[in-house]
Amino acid sequence: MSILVDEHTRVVVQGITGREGTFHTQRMLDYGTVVAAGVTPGKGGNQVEGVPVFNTVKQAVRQAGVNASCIFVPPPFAADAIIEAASAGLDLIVCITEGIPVLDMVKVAGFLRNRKTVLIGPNCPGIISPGKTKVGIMPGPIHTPGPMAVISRSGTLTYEVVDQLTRIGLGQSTCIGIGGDPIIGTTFIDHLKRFKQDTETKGVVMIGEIGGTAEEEAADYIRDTFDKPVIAFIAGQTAPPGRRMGHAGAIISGGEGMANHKIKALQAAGITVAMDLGTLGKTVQEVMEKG
Amino acid sequence: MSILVDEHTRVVVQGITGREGTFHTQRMLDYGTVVAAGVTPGKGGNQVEGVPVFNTVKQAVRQAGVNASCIFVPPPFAADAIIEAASAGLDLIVCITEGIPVLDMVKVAGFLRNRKTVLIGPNCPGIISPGKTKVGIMPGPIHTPGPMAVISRSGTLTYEVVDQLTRIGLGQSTCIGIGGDPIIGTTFIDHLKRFKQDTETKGVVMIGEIGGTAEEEAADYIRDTFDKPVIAFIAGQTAPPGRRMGHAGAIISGGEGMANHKIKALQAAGITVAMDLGTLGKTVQEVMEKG
Amino acid sequence: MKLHEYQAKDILGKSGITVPSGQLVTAADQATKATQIINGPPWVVKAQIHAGGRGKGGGIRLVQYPYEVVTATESLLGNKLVTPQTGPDGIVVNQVLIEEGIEIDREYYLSMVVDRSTGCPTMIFSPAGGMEIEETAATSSELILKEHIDPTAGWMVHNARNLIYSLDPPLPVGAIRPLMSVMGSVYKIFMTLDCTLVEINPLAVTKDRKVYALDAKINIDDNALYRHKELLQLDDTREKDPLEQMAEKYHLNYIRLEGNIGAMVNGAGLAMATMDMIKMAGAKPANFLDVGGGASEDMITKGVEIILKDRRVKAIMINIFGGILRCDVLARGVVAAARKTGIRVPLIVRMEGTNVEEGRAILRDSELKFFVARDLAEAATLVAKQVS
Amino acid sequence: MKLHEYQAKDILGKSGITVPSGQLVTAADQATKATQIINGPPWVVKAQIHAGGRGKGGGIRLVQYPYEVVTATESLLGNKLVTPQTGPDGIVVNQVLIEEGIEIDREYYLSMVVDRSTGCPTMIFSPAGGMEIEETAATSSELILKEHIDPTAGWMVHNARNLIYSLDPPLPVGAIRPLMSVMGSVYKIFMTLDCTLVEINPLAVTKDRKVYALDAKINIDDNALYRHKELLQLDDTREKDPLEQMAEKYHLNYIRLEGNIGAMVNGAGLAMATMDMIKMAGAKPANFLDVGGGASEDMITKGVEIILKDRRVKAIMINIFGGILRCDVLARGVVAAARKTGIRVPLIVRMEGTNVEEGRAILRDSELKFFVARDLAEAATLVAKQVS
Repeated sequence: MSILVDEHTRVVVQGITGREGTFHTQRMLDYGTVVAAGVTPGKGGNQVEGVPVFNTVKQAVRQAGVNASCIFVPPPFAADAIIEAASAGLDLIVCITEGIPVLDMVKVAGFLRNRKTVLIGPNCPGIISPGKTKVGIMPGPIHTPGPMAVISRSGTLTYEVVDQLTRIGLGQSTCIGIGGDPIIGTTFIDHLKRFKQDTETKGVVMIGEIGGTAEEEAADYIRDTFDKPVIAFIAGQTAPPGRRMGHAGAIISGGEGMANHKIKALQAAGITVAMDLGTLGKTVQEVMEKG
Repeated sequence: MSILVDEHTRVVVQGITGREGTFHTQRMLDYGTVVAAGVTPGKGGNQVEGVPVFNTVKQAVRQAGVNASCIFVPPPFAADAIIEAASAGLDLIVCITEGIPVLDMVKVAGFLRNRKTVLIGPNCPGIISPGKTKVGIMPGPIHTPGPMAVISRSGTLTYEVVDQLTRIGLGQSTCIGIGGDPIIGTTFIDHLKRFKQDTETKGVVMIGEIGGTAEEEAADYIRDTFDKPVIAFIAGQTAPPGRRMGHAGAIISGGEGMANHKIKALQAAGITVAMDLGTLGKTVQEVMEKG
Repeated sequence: MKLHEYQAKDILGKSGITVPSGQLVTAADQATKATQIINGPPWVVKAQIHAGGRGKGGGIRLVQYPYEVVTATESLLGNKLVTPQTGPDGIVVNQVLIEEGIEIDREYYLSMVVDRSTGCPTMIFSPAGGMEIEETAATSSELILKEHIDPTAGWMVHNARNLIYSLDPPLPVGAIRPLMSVMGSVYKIFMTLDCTLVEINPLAVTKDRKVYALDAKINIDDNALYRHKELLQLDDTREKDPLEQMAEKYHLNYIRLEGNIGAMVNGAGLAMATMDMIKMAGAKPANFLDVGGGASEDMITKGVEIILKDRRVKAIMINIFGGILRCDVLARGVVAAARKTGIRVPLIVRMEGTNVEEGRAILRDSELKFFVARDLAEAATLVAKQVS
Repeated sequence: MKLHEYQAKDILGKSGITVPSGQLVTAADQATKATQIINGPPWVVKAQIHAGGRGKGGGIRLVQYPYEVVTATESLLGNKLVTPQTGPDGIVVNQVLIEEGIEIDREYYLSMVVDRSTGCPTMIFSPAGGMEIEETAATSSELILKEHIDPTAGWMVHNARNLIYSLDPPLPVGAIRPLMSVMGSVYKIFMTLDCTLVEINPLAVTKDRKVYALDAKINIDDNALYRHKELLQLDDTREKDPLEQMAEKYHLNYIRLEGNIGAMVNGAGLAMATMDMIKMAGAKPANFLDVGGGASEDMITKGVEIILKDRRVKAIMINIFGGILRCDVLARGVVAAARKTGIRVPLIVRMEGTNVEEGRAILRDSELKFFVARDLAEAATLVAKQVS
């Protein structure tokens, strides 16, 4: 099993004719992802890597039967792309785009509330169920199927963690980058709820960072309702307040979002927090062996 | 049983200090409705007919435990009042106000989509479950408990029909005026679905009029899924096209909304359509006796 | 409220939509000057009335010479124009719009309305430009493309793309961007001005891929006019029925019809049903009149007066089911009207509901001559009898 | 992007919010003239720097005589102001705002931000005016009122009422309408200008129930600046770190810190985690530098150059987990930087992921001196060793 994506996922790549869109379409195809359509307005009728291009997501749905989208369009057009995909009835939208204005995402989040469409991202690497499919930009080969779920606000930091897991023989059920922006489609808790139901998943690695209170909220949820082992890591203990650390969402402001506070909240909820990234894999192994 | 309202309904009257608000608060109290609060901004702390007045619906919910609203505020402020009530978490909103701009209702309808709050109206007489409660402005005494549900786009026309039903001994489970505007919170079908589940309801009188296609849509629904007798009446057979007949929604336009078309659709769905208002009660009686 | 074509085009133009250059004239002697200012030949001379179907009624003339502009203007101004939508009496033309003629490559239809079933502002687009949309709907509905705009998201560019890329044959590439911009502007106008209709038909694409609004209709939501004071001055009331205008002043819902039975009812649904009953009884309603729920004594009086101003009225039926409107208020209003102007025709009264006894007593104690009907059926029969 | 107080007040004023009349001066000799134009005494002389806490640092002076305005202006302009938010070095004051003093009856706090948990624009209102909101949150959080604005409905009047009628003691009745209007304007400014913060603190109510914005902060979402070209000219870059400005030009996420280990990482999360590792290994990061996913060879070169411009840097750690950014591109960029400027400090490289072998080969084949770490743990230890 896996959550949200599997071998039945049929992907449309929005922005497929752009540099990144084309590159990662190729990578997804290589991984075995069913990329059934692409969308670039005005480029309908063309092909990219053998994938048919449509002018609108609606047409891609009707003619290629896609049910998930992977979005690479530039920030000024990303909100439009997300809402187009949701309006076309897709189940899952993965938005890779970084740099979307916050108020655009406020609008998107308001639009998606109470709808069936699940948005992952934006400003995220996407989602992968190793051995089945990847919808996103993470390097495929470092992943291997197995019992660990990974949920992360980061990109490369996640690759680092996954790589460690794979090297010590801990495969992954599904890895999700939820995105580094202040407003994202789905949070730790949204996915923890799904992993709770997923019988393949035996434990969860949660990678947080400074900014916001999502980790604290997840800690509460885990303490109250989550029954599988969780190992957490929080990046940014040395980050100064008031500065945006690369990710739009990684900022300590108004006394909120400090790494220490998050770590304390997680520990108070009984969650093992790895303090050293270099040995995170080992920490996970120890916790999982204890069971 | 009844739908949407019963003796547990606790009503807040928005616009309680206005002329109509005060008048109908008195009438509702007379009928036995639990009017537990009123709202008029700036008048918090006062009382109207013994009912405490609050400045906001939120305060009324917190301090008086209301779960339904009856709105009498003037058209320019009605959309705000509806959204305020929905945001405060009420289950049911009855909006009496006539003359709300269409685009205000477009906004309200968009806001309410996929939310739990049910809106009846606007431009409607409200809802009554005879013997239990009335939330609205219909004359109470003409109603009596019984097996007939009434759903209507009209006000006084409904009173006329209910009066006939009561006189021939056919009481009512719940009567709902859904409102005469082009955009209303709930349609015939929304309530038919509820009446389908309501064991007290043995048959439905449906009162439509020119404009829109709600009756045609209801006809399809009834034909496909509704298993209780339905008697329909359509007002406006002599109405000229292109003119708004009192109700903002009662207009034949673009070849749509003609009474004949509605009557045909209803008849084609196997629904008895009463052609003569004067003997509608009798028609209902005949259909119900046939079973 | 309906706007004239020239008013609608003024609004479109200010929103960045290209419209032909034109000049409004209200006297034939202004026409010559107009031809000097406006590009031509050809010119288009267009009667400015609120009814549609002007082309079929001869209200739109394409002409090649300046003197033809003048004669066309002369022949329209001050005369009645009959179109499929004006009724047989026609409407007097008070204003004429003189425009440059545009050479059309392709014609489309574009409009925006609120779709009642979904509750969404909806853009309608069709390659069947120049035809009435009802006609297209009846004969080739597959040519009608609709895009519902979710009000929680508002207009987004993909809404335009969904319409434009559904065209077959496709829109000329060069026209895509200008058309997208037109669509966005139409949505903005619709929402900003509380429109019930914005229609551009035909929307023309020229050989050089310019997009023109050749004809335009804008209707405004009357209920929203309070927040568009600037639009009130655009209301041309000269085409309105004088009795309807009077009723509007007193906040009465009155619509003049062709029959001879005046009707006064509270509630729109009951009023329509009452008209239907009059018809079924073999007579014809002279009007729709809903005095509404909150009618005062004075409004009732005014209502009776307006009904009686229609000289065709041979009898009046009053049908009141008292709810908010109390029967005693109704009765007092009727009595006051009788005192003030006299009631020259038979009066049939059917009352039920709130304070019905007081109402009946007031009528009984007045010097008014009237028939009381026990129920609706009897009321209709009584009315029909008076005029048969 | 942060706006200065005077810029923020200009925007508020244009939206109909009352602000004290004032004058910006950049030289002390303009101060006298300012006192002649602006109502007073008293006057308020306010240093215009981006950091908060100016009051505590002596950056806001209330004075009674024109000569005091001049001396206050003189003492501020050109000098460094140290506040709790500037750091110990302080910030040079280049501009001073001279304002009329307003007699305050009551003070409130009003701001608008996007609430991350709900994803809603959220108005924060408090009777604890004049205090930093963090302080109020820490000491008396019950005084902080929040109203989430549903983005699908937008601002509605009841949002203002929910806040205002939660006050205890209540707002003076006469101030309710003006405050509602201020709140509506704040929302509009926030949404229209893509703000991340609009803050009015204190928001003053006078005895005659006027509502004044006495201090104001506006921050703009950098990601949205592309659609607010008119705001770009308000960017006062004089307070920014020169290396950060240079990095910005090359689209590099560089933040200068206090330590001596330069760091170059791809990905913000990994960059933060790398900084944390450096600290745990006993050293201190000199910077945050995320070269991002799509970095080109040239950007890598520029990144190395910028790191080296910080003379405190004693060693550089490069930590790359190749994903979109390929290790060979990274390696080429580093080699180019070395050729161009020389690399005067030890270089510790840790690479994994896409094209890692090619990347290692490029480094190996260069004349560059560097240490290769097998894993993160080793990298950190190597780095710490270089500076211990």
